[in-house]
Amino acid sequence: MTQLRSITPDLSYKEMMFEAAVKAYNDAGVDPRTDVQSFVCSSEDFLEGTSIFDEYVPDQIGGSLKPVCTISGNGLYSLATAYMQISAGLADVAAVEAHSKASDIASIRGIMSLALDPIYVRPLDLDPYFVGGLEMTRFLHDSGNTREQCALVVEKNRRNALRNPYAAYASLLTAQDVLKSEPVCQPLCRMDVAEPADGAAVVVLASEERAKKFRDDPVWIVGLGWCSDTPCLEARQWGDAVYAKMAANEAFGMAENIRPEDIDLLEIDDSLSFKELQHLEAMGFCGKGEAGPLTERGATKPGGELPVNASGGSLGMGYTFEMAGLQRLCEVVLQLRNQAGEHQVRNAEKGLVQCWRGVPTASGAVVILSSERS
Amino acid sequence: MLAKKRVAVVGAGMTKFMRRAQETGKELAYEAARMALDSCGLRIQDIESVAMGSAPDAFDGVHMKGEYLIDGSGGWRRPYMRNYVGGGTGVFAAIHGWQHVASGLFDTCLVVCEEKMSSCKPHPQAAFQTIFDNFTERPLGPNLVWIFALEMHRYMHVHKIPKEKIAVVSVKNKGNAMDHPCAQLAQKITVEDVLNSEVLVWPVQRLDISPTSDGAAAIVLASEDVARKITDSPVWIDGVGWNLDTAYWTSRDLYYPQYVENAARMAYQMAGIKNPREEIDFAEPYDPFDYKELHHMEGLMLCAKGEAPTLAWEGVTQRDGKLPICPSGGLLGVGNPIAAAGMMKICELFWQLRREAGKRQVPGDPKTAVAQAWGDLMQVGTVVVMRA
Amino acid sequence: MGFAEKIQSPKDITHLEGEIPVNYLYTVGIAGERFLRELKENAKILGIRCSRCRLVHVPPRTYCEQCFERLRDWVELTSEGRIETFTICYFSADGNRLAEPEIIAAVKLNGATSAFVHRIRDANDRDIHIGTDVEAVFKEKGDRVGSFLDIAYFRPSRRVRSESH
Amino acid sequence: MGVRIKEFRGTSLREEDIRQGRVLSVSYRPKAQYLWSAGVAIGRYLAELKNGRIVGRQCDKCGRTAVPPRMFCEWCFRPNDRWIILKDSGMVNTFSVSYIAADATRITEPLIPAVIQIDGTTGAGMLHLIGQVDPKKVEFGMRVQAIWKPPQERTGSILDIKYFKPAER
Repeated sequence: MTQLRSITPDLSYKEMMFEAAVKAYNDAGVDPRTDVQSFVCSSEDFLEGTSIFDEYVPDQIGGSLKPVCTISGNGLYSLATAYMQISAGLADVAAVEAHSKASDIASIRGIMSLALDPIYVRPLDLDPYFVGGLEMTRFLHDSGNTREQCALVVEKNRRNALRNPYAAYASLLTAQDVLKSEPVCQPLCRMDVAEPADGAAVVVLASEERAKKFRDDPVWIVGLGWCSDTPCLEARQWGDAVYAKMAANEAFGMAENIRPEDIDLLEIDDSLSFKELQHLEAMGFCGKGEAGPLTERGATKPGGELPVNASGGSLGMGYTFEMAGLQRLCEVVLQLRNQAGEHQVRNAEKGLVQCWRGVPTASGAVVILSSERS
Repeated sequence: MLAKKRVAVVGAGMTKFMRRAQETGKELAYEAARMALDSCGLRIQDIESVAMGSAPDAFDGVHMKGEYLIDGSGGWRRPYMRNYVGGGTGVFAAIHGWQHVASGLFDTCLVVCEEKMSSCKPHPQAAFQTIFDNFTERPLGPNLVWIFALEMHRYMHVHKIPKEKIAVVSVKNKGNAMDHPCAQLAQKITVEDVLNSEVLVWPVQRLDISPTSDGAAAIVLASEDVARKITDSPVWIDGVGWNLDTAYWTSRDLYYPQYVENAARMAYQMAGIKNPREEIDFAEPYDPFDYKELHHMEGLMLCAKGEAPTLAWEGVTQRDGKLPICPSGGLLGVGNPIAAAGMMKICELFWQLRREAGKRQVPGDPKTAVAQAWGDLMQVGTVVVMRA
Repeated sequence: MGFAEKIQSPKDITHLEGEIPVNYLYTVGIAGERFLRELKENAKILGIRCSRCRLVHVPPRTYCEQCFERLRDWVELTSEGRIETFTICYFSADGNRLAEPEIIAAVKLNGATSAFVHRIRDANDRDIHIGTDVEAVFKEKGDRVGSFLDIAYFRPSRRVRSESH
Repeated sequence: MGVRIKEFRGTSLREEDIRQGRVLSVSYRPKAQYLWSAGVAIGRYLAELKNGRIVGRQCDKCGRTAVPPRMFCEWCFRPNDRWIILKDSGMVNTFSVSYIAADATRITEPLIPAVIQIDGTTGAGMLHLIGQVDPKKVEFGMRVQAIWKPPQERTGSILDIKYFKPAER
C-alpha cells in the first residue's frame, strides 16, 4: 500500500498503482509476469472519470496479456473473487488491486447523486449525505447510543492516526471540535464524515501450498462474506446495518472455530462516525446500544480490550472509496505479522476487516484473518 | 482446501432486445432473472449467490449501477457482486458465476446481465467518448467506430480480404435472427445491401454494425449434485478463460486478437479440448461488427488465421453448415445490449445443447460449444466452453 | 520501488479538466408509469401489495424484491403517514449551501410497509421527530407533470399543527 | 426460448412515445467533473509536445521504446530507464476514413484517423489524424510527417500536432 495523501497531483493513477504493486510483489517475493496467474482490480467508472476503466488496469500491475478482471465494488469484493478463483483451482497465486484517485474528482457530490434512484430520489436535488443523516437519526434513536459517543469515535480514530505513517488526516482534535463543526445533514456534521484521500493497494493471495513457499509468516484468510440489503431507500430498515450483520454471519460461519470474542482487533468501516458503532453492534461484537458506552470507556482504543481502527480508520487515514476495504486489510496483515510499528496491537493473532460501500448503498463485506492456519 | 466442483447451467431467460425499452433497468433485470428461475422451476429462495454483469454506468446513467440493480436481480440480502470487463462482461459474468459455485462457496448462483443504453442522450455513442485516454486520445474527438474501423482495415489489409467476404456475416446473422423471438434487427438482406449501406467510418458501413439496445439475460448455475436434482439435462460449463491485453492498443498489431487465443487456450485446456476445429460443434463468437465474428473464429482457433472469411463465404458457418457460427443471430441480428448480449450467447448454447432452440436448432447432435465475448479497447477476451 | 525519476517542482505538475459529457432521459418504467399517472391525474398515491410477504410497496414495483413474485395487486393509499426517520440538510446536490436548510424524512404512509423519502415543510422544528404524523401536500393539478415531485412536500398532520399552535 | 418458454417480455418504445409524453420520463444533466493528474510520464510528454518534440521512454531490459511514454515497462514489469527524443515522422500502420463525429452526427469533410508507428520505436504507435491528402491516396505503410501548430498556439496537448501529412519522397 502507498502512503495515503489528501492529493497526489504529481502522480497519475497508473503510477500510483505501479508503486503499490511493486511494494506488494516485493513483500511477497513474487514476479507478477511469471508467478501471478490472475489479477483482480476494483473500480467504478464514475469515480475515475473514464468509462470501461478495466481497459487501463493491466500494464501497471504486471497483468498485460494475462487473466485480469474488474469487480465494480470494494477491494474486499475483489479479494473474495480472487479467493474463489484460487479455491476453484483457476490460480495458485492471484493479485488484488484497489486504488483511490479521489483528488481527480471535481464534483464528488454530483457523482454520488448519480447513485440515487433517478425517478424517486434524485429529483430532491440534495446533498446525497442526507441518506447518512437519515440512518444516523434512526440508529441513535433505536440503539440509545448518543451523538457525543459518535464524536468520540472521531476523536479516537484521528488520534490513532498520529501513530500511523500511512495516514493523511491524523489530528489531536477532540469530540467537542466534532460537535461544533458545521452541520451537513444533521445530526451528521462535517467532522463526522471521513475526508477523501488518494492511494493504491495491492495484495497477493496464494494457495496454501504456494503460500508456504513464499514466506514463513503468511496471514490466512479463514472467513469471508459479502452481502447486500435493498438498494431502495423506501424499503430500508433505517437503524440497522443488515448488510454487515449478514456478511459477518457468513464469514464466521466459514471460520468455524472462531467467534467474535476470539478476534483481537478490528479494522471496520468508519466512513461516517456512527457507522463504527453501528457496525460493531451489527456484527455481534456487543449488544445493541453498547458500542457507544464501550467507546466512552476506552475499550476500543489500541490498548483496550477490543481495539477498533487502531490504524486511525477512514476518519484518521482518509477515505479511499473502493480501496477502503483493502486498506484496512493491509493494516490487519501488518498487525498480525507484528509489523504495525507504533500502533501495533499486542499479541494480535486474529483480526476482522469490514467494508461498507458508502452512501447510498447497503452493501458490504467482511474478512477474518488469522496468523494461524487453524 | 475446498474441492473444485463441476458446475452446470440449469436455467436461462432473457427479455426482448429493443432500441428503447419502457421498463427501467431493474424491471428488465427482473424479467430475465425471473424467466431463468421459472425455466428450471426454482424460486429465489433456492439461490445462494448472485453475480451481476453490466457494462458502462454512463449508459444507464447510474453511478454504482450494480447497487442500483440489486433488487431486480434477486440480490436482496444475498451475497451479490458485479463484475465488469467492458464488452467482455456478458461471458465473463458466467465465468464469475462459475467461480462462485466451483469454489465450493455456494451451490447455486443466479447470473444476471443488464444494459439500458437508451437512457444516454443525445446518443449512446456520446458515452463511448469517455472510454479513450483523457490525455492522449480523447482530445482528437474519437468515436467508437473509429477504432473498430482501424482494426477491421488492418485485418483486411494483412489477409487481403475483400469487403463482400465480411458482409456475408451480417447477412447470415440478421437472417438467423429471423427465428429469434427477442430479435431487434432480424432482416433478410443481401451482400449488396451491406455494401451499398451508408459509409460511417470506412471500411465500416451501417449494416456492418450491431445496434444499440436495451435488454437483459440471465442463467441459473448449480453444482453437480444440486443440478442433477433440478434437471435431467444440465449443460456443463467445462472450460472458462479470460485474458486482457495491454491498454496501449496502438502498440499492438490489430490484425489478430492474441488475447482471445490466450483466453481460448485457458478454457480449452480446462475442458480437455486439444483440437477445437474437430471438437467444437458450433460457436457463438462475439459479433458487434461483422468482421469481429471472423476475427474471433480465428482467435478461438476454429480456423487458421485469415481463413474465416472464406469459410463464411462458402457457407460453412451457416446454421446448417459444417460449423454453425452465431445460430442465434448474434449481436448483429438479435441486438447488442452489451453485457446482456454476451449472456444471450451463453443462453443460446444452453438452449442449443438441450435441443430446445426451436427453429434455430442446429442440426445433428451438438455436444460441445463455445461462447466468447470481447471488449475494452479491443483488448479483452472471455471464453466459455459448454457441454451437453 | 518507484521510478527512476519523479516530479520535483510543483511547476512541472500537469492536470487536465474535463467531464463525462452526457445527458440522460430515464423512462419511469412499467410500475412507475401507472403510479406517476395517478399522482398527476388524481393526486392519489398507489401502492402494490405482496400477499406472500405481507408487504405494501410504495412506490410500487412490478415485483417483490423479497420473494421475487410478480405483483399485480394495486391498492390506493391515503396521503397520511408518519415519520420513520429524518435529517436536516444544509447543502444541495451540487454542494452549494441552501438558502434555508431542508428537512428530509422517510415517511411511512398508513397501510404501506415501505417509506417515501421526501421533504417536510410548513413545520415547526420541535414537531419533527420519529413518529410525527404527516400528510402529503400535492401541487395544483395544472402544475403536476407526472413526477415524484407532484407531491410538493409533506407537512405535520392537522392534529399536530393545531396542538403546536 | 427454449421451446418451453412461450413469452418474452419487454415493451419497445419509439422516440416519439417519449418526446410526445405518451410515456413518462425524467431528464437529468449529471455533474461529473474531473481534474485528472497527468503524472510523471504524460506530464513530460505533453510538455515536450509544446516544445515541438515527441518523447518516449526506453526499457533497457527489453530495449523497447514506448510512446506515449510510461515510467514502467509493462512487459518486463520494472521501472524503465530513459527518455528518448523521437523523430516526428512515422509510418501508417492502419487507417480509416470517418464520415461521422464523436456524437455520431454526420460530417461533410471526412477525417482520416490512423495508427502511426513513430520512427525510432519498435512498433509503438499513436492515434492521430492524417491531413493534406485525398483519403483515396492514403496507403498502409505510407510514410508521414507531423505538422505542428505554430509554437505560440501550442498548449501542451496532443492537438499541438495538427495532423500527420504524407512525407516528401
